[in-house]
Amino acid sequence: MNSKILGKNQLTKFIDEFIGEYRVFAPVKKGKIIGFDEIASGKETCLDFQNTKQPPKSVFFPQTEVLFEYKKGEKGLEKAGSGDRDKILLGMRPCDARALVIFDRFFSSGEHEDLPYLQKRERTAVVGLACNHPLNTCFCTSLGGSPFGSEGMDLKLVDLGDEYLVEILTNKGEKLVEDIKWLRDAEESDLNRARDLAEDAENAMKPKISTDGLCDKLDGMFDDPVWEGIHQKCIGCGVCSFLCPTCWCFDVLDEDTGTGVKRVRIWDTCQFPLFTKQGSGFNPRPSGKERMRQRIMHKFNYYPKDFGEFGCVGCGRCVRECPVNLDIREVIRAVMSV
Amino acid sequence: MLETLIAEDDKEVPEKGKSGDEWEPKIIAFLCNWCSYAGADLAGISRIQYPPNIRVVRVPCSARVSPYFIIKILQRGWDGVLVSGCHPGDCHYISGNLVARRRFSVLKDILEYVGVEPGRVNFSWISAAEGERFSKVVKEVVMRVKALGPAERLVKGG
Amino acid sequence: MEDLGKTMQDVARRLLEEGKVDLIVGYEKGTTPIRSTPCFIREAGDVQKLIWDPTCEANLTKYLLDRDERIGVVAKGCDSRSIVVCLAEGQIDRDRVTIIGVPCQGVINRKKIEAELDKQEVVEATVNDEEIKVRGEGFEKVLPTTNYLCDSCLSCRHRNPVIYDFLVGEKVPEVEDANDFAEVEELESRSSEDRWDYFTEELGSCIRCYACRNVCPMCYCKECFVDETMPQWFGKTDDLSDTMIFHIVRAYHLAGRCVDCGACSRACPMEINLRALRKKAEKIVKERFDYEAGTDVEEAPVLGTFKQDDSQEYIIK
Amino acid sequence: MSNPYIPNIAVIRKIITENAVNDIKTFEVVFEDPELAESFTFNPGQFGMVSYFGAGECPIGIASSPTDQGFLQFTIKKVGVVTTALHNSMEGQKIGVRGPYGNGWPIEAMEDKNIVIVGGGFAFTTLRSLAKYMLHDENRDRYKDITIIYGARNPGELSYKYDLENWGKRNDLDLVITVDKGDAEWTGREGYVPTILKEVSPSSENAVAAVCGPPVMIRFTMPVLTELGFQPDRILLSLEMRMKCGIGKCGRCNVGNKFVCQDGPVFTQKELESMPKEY
Repeated sequence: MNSKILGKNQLTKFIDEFIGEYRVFAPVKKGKIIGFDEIASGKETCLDFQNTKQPPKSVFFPQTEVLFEYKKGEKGLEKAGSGDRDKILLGMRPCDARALVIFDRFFSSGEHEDLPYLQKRERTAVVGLACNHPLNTCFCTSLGGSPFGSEGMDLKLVDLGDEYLVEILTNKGEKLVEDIKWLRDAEESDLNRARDLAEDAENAMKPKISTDGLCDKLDGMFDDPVWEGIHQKCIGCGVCSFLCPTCWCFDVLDEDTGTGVKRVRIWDTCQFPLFTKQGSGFNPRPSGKERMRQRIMHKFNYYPKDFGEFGCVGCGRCVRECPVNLDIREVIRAVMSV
Repeated sequence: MLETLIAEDDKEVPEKGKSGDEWEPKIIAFLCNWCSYAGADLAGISRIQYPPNIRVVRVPCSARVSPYFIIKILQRGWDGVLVSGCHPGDCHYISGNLVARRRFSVLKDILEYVGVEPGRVNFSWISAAEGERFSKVVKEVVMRVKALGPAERLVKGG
Repeated sequence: MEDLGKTMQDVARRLLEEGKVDLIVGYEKGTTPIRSTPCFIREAGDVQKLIWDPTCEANLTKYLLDRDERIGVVAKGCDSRSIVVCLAEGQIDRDRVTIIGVPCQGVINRKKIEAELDKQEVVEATVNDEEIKVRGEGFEKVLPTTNYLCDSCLSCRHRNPVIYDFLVGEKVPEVEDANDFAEVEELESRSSEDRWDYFTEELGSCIRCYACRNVCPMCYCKECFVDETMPQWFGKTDDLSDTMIFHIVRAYHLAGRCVDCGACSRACPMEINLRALRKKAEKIVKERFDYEAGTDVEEAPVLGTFKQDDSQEYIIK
Repeated sequence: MSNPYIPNIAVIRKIITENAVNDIKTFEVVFEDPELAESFTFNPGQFGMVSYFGAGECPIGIASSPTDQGFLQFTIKKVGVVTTALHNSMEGQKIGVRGPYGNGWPIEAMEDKNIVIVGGGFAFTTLRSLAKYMLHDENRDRYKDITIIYGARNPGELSYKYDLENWGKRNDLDLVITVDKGDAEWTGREGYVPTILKEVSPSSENAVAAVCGPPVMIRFTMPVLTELGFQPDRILLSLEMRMKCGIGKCGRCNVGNKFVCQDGPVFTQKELESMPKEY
């Protein structure tokens, strides 16, 4: 099915087609921060933004999630609600969409699939939004992504100026738009315009950081002195992990509800000392050096070894938000130049 | 000890705005063993009446009460806190109440600045001979907390 | 105007060459415009990386804690006060630290510039005490530095370092009548209900990343009260009550210790107004105990001591 | 696809105190659901995630042998929040158990080989499960001669004294018990496990060594085993890491790209040599 054209003034109408039948999540400005939130009508969102402060992972992997509840005296355990109505995630940038694919791959791997996450992910359609003006803190092209990438998307909007080109990528995407009759078909000129914009965006992201061979290089670098220099200014906070679209580590703990107990999982990060501190007090990663090494090794060596691609999509959030400006691109360059 | 007390009495923590019989606030009172606790004892011996809303926790000194106790109590849904110690100069440990005086003045102001209603957290000096005054202070605290209604702010899951 | 960066480099080079210090902790150019980043220099040859301009926002005192090397640290007015507090609390060994003081005209809060430029991204910027020249795709602007300073700097009464071994550049005039409690007073004038709504709204977006705690030189506990499990005082989820209590107790722990360097407000990714909360703790100890953090190494911590005539009007009569 | 985080309810049937200072206890638990009690199978060396509702969950090696029908045993030392809650509970207490997780000792690959078990302190739990499995009548003949070297700090710290007694009487087993420091009544051997291992010096010919104990014991035992001629792929180690999910998802128990809860906890010395030294 060929692409459609959606006028910018019709965006609200387009979104309102889905409200009611779907739960629609889109970028919303709350105070000073733009983030993904459920919207009740099309006019609550605006697609004129660079990227959200927090990635959309919290829609499927919320910061605090109840796994089950145990009520005193009752038999068995009350399972947390499973996925409800179908969901649409609108206005997701290519890097975040690609991050969801990486997330899915890990959480469905191994003997035990992560049901709570996968159930929420199952009934979701992703309507991406291409990046006409990538930020210069973005580096998705250095890691196999692209500002006009469509991996992980069902539909992709391309901002042509006063209209959006609606590219249909999967049959789930096709089902979304097939009964919206008022969308007109895209002409050749629209497609060419989109291709030019794609090229401009791609060129705007030169020079790329070279990452080929990074995974194998890291194999021999576990005890390399370069780590000593890299971690020095890191204060060990959770900003880079909590804002990262491909960080999924979590902690599991019990919360007392007065009438029973809820088992809850919350975001955690390998940068916190308690992450690996054992009951005996021994900690295999006692200082910031081991913890920073773990984060870099996991994204650029361990994950690629198991799943064949980097565990980072180059969205640049950790570069922009790190309180001490510890730039992961500099870390990659330092490792590559050893 | 404190943990078990909060947990064990937790079940009785009133649902918000109980209809029917008039709502009775639940207050935890930390009484310093040497003065305020003895004052309360004197009130009891002399059959002086005071409202039953307080649950007394005996502490060696008012300085033993850490800010974590007070904030955790408010978080678990109790309606008020009273910390009572010896008058300045009477402290069995010489300066316990003086250190506590600064600590609570900072804590109380920060809590009320954030929005916890004034009157939730109260402090008093009651000596071992002031049985009468103990009941007066308890009446005052219960009256203040009753005026504020059931605790909602800072209550977890509230 | 004398280039303080150059002087700082000379001081650092001499310290390293004479072997007085093993390490210089200063600022170097950041990897994104209008940003600096902490740098650790051990070789005299690298001192030219050191810079000094209004983007040098980090409080480097944090890097003096739990290190046993001899360190030369660059310190602004507020940073030097936090060194004094750390010295008073026995966390830093004075003769292991060489303080390179630098008079400061205030540091930039880049979030204010981002808000001003809205969607336009700065590609290149040159910054000095007077103005910030920013250039981006299709725009070029000159912004007066004083309009984009961090809130703490707008009402700073300690622009010159209170303690130093070397002073880079001339002392700058202090602003005596700065009322840095204006925002707190405004909030105090509101009703308890409104303040509760303000703080639940503001602190509700906290994602518990602990950047505010980990960037603060006053927060050096081996195990923070939120991480304790035996007993576990407060929950670790992002439940509103637990999150608010984390910030309330941290503000309480900062009473008489916070020097208002603004590092926590700048570090917060969710741009929460943490200053509104911790300035209240500072105001209480100033008004009630006439105590100001980080001015005198010998003075005992405010909550660690007492006076016979401390005010007690809050005690039930 | 069932939710892997939901534990099965189990009831503590019996609590056995294992050491003199009463901070190590073995909890015998039975699943509430009789069907599950019947169908639950595991290999020695695997672990379960034990939940005490309100305190949390923690990974505990299964101490009972697969040959023990209808119940599971967990030997738990009182260290943290969950273990303290368990130690304070009485028989009849409802807890949660999920698993079994981890790869466990390679009981097939160890068949018709000589087995040398080297255990130290209360980390002997999963080795006890392995020993009980191998010494069971149905399995004993599948393994050649078995040597067990088990040490503890002092006689009071020796766990499973009742098993040690029975095993002592068997003739198809070479049981060596030692303590770092004996006391008045102690008549047995005294000395650290590595030194006793050197004294006993079991032959490494067609033999496999299964080792588990505190890090200091491991550090001094490995060279002795290598000296005795054990090849790196014939030395098995069970690693201890902080765990929260037990199913390779929460990201904390990794050594290199291996998750100790999923790819381990049992690794051969050969595998460990190819993994970063971060455990």
